[in-house]
Amino acid sequence: MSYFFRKEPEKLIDENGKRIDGRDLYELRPIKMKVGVLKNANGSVYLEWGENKVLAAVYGPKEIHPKHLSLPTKTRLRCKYSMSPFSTPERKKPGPPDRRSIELSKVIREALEPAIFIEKYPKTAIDVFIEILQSAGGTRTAGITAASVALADAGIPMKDLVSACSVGKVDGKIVLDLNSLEDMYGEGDMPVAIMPRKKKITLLQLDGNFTREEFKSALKLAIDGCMKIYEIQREAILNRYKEQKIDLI
Amino acid sequence: MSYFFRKEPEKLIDENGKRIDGRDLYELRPIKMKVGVLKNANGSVYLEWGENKVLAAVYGPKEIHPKHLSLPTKTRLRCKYSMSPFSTPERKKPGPPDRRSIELSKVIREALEPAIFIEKYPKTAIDVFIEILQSAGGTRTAGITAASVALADAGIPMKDLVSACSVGKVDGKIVLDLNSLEDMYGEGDMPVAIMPRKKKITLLQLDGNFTREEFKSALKLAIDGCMKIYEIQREAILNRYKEQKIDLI
Amino acid sequence: MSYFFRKEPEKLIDENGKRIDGRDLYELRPIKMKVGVLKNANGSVYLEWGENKVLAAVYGPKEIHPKHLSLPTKTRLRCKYSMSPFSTPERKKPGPPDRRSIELSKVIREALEPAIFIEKYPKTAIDVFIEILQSAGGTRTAGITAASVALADAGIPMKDLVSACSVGKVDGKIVLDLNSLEDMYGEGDMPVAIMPRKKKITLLQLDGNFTREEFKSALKLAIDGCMKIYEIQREAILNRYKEQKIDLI
Amino acid sequence: MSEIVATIRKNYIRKILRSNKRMDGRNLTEYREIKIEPNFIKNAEGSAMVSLGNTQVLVGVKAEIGEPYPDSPDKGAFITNAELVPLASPSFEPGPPDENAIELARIIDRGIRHSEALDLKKLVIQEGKKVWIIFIDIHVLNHDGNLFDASNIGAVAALLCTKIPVAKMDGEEITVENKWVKLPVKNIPVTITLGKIDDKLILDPVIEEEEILDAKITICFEKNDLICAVQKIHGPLTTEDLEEAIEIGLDKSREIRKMIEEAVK
Amino acid sequence: MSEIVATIRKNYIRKILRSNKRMDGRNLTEYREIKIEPNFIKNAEGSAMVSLGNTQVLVGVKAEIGEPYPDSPDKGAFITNAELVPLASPSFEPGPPDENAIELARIIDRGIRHSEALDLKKLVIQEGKKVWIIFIDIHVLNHDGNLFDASNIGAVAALLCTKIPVAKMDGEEITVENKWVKLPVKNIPVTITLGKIDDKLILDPVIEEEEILDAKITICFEKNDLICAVQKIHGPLTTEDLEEAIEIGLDKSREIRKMIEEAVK
Amino acid sequence: MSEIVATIRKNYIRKILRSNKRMDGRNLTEYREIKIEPNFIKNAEGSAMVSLGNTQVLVGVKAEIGEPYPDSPDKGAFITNAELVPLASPSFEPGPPDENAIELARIIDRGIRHSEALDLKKLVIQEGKKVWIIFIDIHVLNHDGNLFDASNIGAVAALLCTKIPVAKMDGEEITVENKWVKLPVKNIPVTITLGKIDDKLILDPVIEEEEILDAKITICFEKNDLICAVQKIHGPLTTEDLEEAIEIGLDKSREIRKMIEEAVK
Repeated sequence: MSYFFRKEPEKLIDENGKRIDGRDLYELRPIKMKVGVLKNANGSVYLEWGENKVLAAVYGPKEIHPKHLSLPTKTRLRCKYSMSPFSTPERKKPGPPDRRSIELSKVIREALEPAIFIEKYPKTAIDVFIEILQSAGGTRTAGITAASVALADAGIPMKDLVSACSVGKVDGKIVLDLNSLEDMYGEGDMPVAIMPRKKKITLLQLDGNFTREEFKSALKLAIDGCMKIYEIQREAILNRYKEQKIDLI
Repeated sequence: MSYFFRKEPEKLIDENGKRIDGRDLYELRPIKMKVGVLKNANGSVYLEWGENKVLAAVYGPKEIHPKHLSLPTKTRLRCKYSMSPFSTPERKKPGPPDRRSIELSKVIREALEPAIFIEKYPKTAIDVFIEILQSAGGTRTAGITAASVALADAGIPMKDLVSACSVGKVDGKIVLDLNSLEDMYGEGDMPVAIMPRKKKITLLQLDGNFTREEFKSALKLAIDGCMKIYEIQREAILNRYKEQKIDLI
Repeated sequence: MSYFFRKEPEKLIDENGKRIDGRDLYELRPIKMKVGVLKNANGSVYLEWGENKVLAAVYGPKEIHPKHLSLPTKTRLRCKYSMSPFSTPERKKPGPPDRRSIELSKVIREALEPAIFIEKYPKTAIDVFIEILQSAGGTRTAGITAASVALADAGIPMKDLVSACSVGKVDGKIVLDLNSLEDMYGEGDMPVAIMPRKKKITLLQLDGNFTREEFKSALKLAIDGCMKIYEIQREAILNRYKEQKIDLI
Repeated sequence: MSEIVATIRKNYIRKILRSNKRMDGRNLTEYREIKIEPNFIKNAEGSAMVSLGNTQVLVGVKAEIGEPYPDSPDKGAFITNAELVPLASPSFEPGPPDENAIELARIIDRGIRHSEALDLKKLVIQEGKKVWIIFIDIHVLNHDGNLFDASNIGAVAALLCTKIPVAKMDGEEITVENKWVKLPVKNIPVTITLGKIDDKLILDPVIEEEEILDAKITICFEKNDLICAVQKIHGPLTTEDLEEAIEIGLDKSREIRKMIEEAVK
Repeated sequence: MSEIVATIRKNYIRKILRSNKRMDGRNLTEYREIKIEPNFIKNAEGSAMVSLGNTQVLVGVKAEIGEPYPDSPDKGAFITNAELVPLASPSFEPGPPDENAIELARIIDRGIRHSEALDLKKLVIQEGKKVWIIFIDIHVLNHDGNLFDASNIGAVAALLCTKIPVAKMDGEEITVENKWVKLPVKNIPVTITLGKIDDKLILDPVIEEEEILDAKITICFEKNDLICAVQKIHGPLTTEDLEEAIEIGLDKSREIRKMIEEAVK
Repeated sequence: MSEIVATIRKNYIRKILRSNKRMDGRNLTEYREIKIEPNFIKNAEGSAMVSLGNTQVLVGVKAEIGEPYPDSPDKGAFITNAELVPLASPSFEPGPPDENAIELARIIDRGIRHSEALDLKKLVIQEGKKVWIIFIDIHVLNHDGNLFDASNIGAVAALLCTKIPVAKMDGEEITVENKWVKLPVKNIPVTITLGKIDDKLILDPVIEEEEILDAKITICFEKNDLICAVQKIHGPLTTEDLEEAIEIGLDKSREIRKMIEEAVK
């Protein structure tokens, strides 16, 4: 409710090395994940990551229309990242995807695809929908994290999960998992996704100003963060089979 | 020519129970209907209803493109209601249909469809186009009334005609067939369409504030109005075969 | 760089009969043509005509998608004329083609089509793309001139080339090949294209005010101009086979 | 759904309807379980997550400062929008709202508008110049039938918990204070949706029922039992059907209204 | 239309053309019956319903107050738009105007523009600030060939019977008085359309003729016999064709102009 | 390209890569011939035609006067747009920019933005009111691989040779003088693009290589060797790949930067 009153904070890290939301430099925000929350989708995940609220749904493998879009030897993975109108402090007008959403949908698809046995279902499509209900910094990595579990929930054969989180440069320091103020006023942002088993990097973007050494330590920190995310993902999948029914509310 | 000078009238019904255009509460505006006015269409109707001027044209049954839109056991009925740019006091920008036109196209289709033997022509389409040339309140009911006769003119096998008119609440009274001022400044509006033979209601919408009793008597009045419209429709169809050629002007 | 400072010149033709760019009334601007400049296209031409800079590329004959657009006994010729955003003094917003470009694409297609043996490749498409990199009056005739040579460069069997140039009325005089100031402030403009061998007119448009006699002499002048263009086109095609490699820059 | 499957299902549903029961064990005029979670979205000025059985709808309310419509300079405005995002159903396609999404938004809008649920005159910052524009965004998350009632509950609950900051105008300058007040909501419209199969009316149809309905009707009731909006959908109805629907609706609408008021307390 | 049907029809039309006759009995340079009904639409500032045989076109003129173009602060503006609504022909599709609709609108626009039919300087309310914007909307209702001439007659007749209210500006305030004046029309451009089949030119082609034409040409004449717009369409023409077309057009344009003036009296 | 052709080509390219050579005879970390022709377009405020082997890109820079963004009243703005016009490749389709065109534009934009190549504060005409808006339009003319680096060279070269007129504001009036000054460019970001096939990184991939790459990475370096933008495209990379890519990129980016500076002198 705050966009009328938004103000740049004086500093993002205090004298005790604490961040504006009280976290340490290498600390993730609290994460909560529910698997199987949407009845219609083949797989679905609801993820709260700090103040982000994200839904991911997977439909497929399914027939493709029109047919000439199908691939003879593999599945066509399609991703759609979108932000609901009320997800941001300023209302996001509904309509065709904006340029940012189109780019994000592409890089998310490319982050997820290496983890899927796409040769298993030639000529089909798998649709991944990521809906940002509330946005608070790091929605693309939250989206990848949720979508990867939703793919597993849909029973899509996978080589590995995909675990994602961002690192950034804030008040000259490399920190894990930027929140929205750090994202807005920090000096750099680097979202990363990996396939945790072999530590293959499937998403890497960077904005800002990093020396070569900063880049190196940021990447290491990001991979460490992704490994923590990986644990959370595995636990959520296990829970899915413990509970009778998992409700969104 | 009047939108620069539009003003809300002090009252819509005078002390003698006469409406702003001189009508009694339960009186229809004058109606004129010509069948077969457009050469290219399979069926067509030009309707003047008060100051409304409406054209309806029917094309079909015809092949459907792309084929996957066709229905295996019945005709696909498609309706398009649209207002010409000069039909309203303020110019209506041409372009894709606005939200009102999309909703109206849907409810008009649903008002007409029950009257058609849609199983007669499986895999085909019937297109109904309703073009509002001049709008003066009640264009959707005028459109349904005209389109239903245009369907008959096109030789489409029908269970019944569809006859439509609106009722409303004006200065606290239930009245038949709202004109544009009554529509704009009245307390309620209820367009209705029926298949007259069995008095099945195929369109019913309502906006405004009606008690349960008002609703009941409004519905009765609407059905009575539709029955009068039905007579006019039948007469217009008969005339079609009396005249050599029916011209728009 | 001049649109901030554009001003109507006092006169377009001086007392010595010289035009604002120093030309005589019946003189073409300098023309330079390079054939085969784009590697991907089947045929391509880069044309400098005065300060116009135009690229034309031809792709095809090729398969058509969707198939129902193909013609059973002939090629479907498709043309797209478009202006790059920086081609005009005021930036031209990218986006769907504007109304002028759509009309021009149509008349250009109709100017080129009579010169092609379109029966040779039934069910196929030939795509002609004309890209105006810099615009300085007469882009449609420059585009036709370039595209016709690009068609020949693509090896499309042709009955004849198509040669085009404009004539106009400036300070009351009929002149050849209007530049942008003459186009903007003159009294009339008439772009013409011909198939030179039989002098068939395949493009003719006119804007402005011409008496019957002016029209007649303008048409004659235009055809003479086209014949000069024809020579330049033939020479460019010959050069194509002399040079090892023709580069854009 | 193939026509054969539809026929088999229709016959099955009809059969159990003859004994006045539903596929899921409900009575003819029984709602599925309704859950309302207000203030679900922090970035919205108001919001509610609603579930009606497996139908899930999230409604967010946002407020912006804008200009009034020229013909109502003394009123704020509101805009209702519905998105049937493809995440919610295999039958929803990406792209601009189709006729179903538009009809949904327009019906919810009409209920709010004609019941005067929002006191638009109180949304004026300076007459003729600046007013609050309220956006009601209906986001369907899982479609399992009866989107209208779920959306209406969500929209009304979201409006009831919406707070907007105090805004003032001094000359051409607008000041927005970090002081929040409740949106002026003065009525609670409630839509009641019934389907017709053969000669039976059934409340709150689930999607399998919706797909084979002969007709559907949504009636919106105000606090004082007035009818403020009606929309008949799909096939024909009789006068008797309508009377029965109103009978049922009057009753149910009072229950639902109470439930909403309870949830946003 | 299949290619075979086209060939048969072409041969038939050619055959009768050899005796200088048309399918419908007309001479080569004869128009179909022209009817003009001005002021057909009350909600428009001006309008005309025109029929040219079975070709029917309705043109409406609307006036709005807007800002002048930056490069002509001392002039009002006009915009010509044409809609080929699917009601008018099985070959028209719903959707944005295609190249045919755009070409139609642009040709009619050019005739009006280059003949200076509208005195744009008289449409200024206050220079550089507010001017009248005139919208000419061409609505084709039935397409039976030669849309250009029918539309041009409709557009010019509609302009001739258009009345706009008197508007004044006082500071930033605009006052529109309920006092109506004629639109300042000072020229009557007339388009003449001819088709070519084999070596014959035929006036006012009907749709069956249009579908097999080798070429088509539209020439727009001003009051004083000046040519103010030309558009060759489809296939090639010779210099001789053009001279003949102008010959015929000069004559016919005077007749049509008289007819229009008569109709709007 | 059919899958079989792709496999054959992939095997061929792999085979020669084993001896650290490329299809076209280049070393693994060698650019194709780079040509830069600045000021190609007279109607643009700045422009550059660039070729990278057979990849040809024309970039035009235009300046317009507009309003600043509300959250940065003390800054001008720039907008980067890329068009993959169908003239440039059989794989480009007419229509709005697709994900590839958008990604291209956004990467070039990010390099310029995060290196602060444009001194936006110097583009203010009057704070909060009027600023220069710089449009960078990337027009791909022939796509033969590595559009990113060709476009970046074009964009930066075009900016470096851009001149804009001096504009002043006096009250609400803007005066633009016929006096031209260089655009305030204070950094030269250089993108370096490498592809990965098997375990090899190759610089400046040609289109036949791009079509079979396992992964691709673009890194943008500022003048002082800072990394200001990265985008991994397509498949996965390892930490070691990234370190190697930065190693190569640091070196090459200095060369390319010199080349650009030379070309616009």
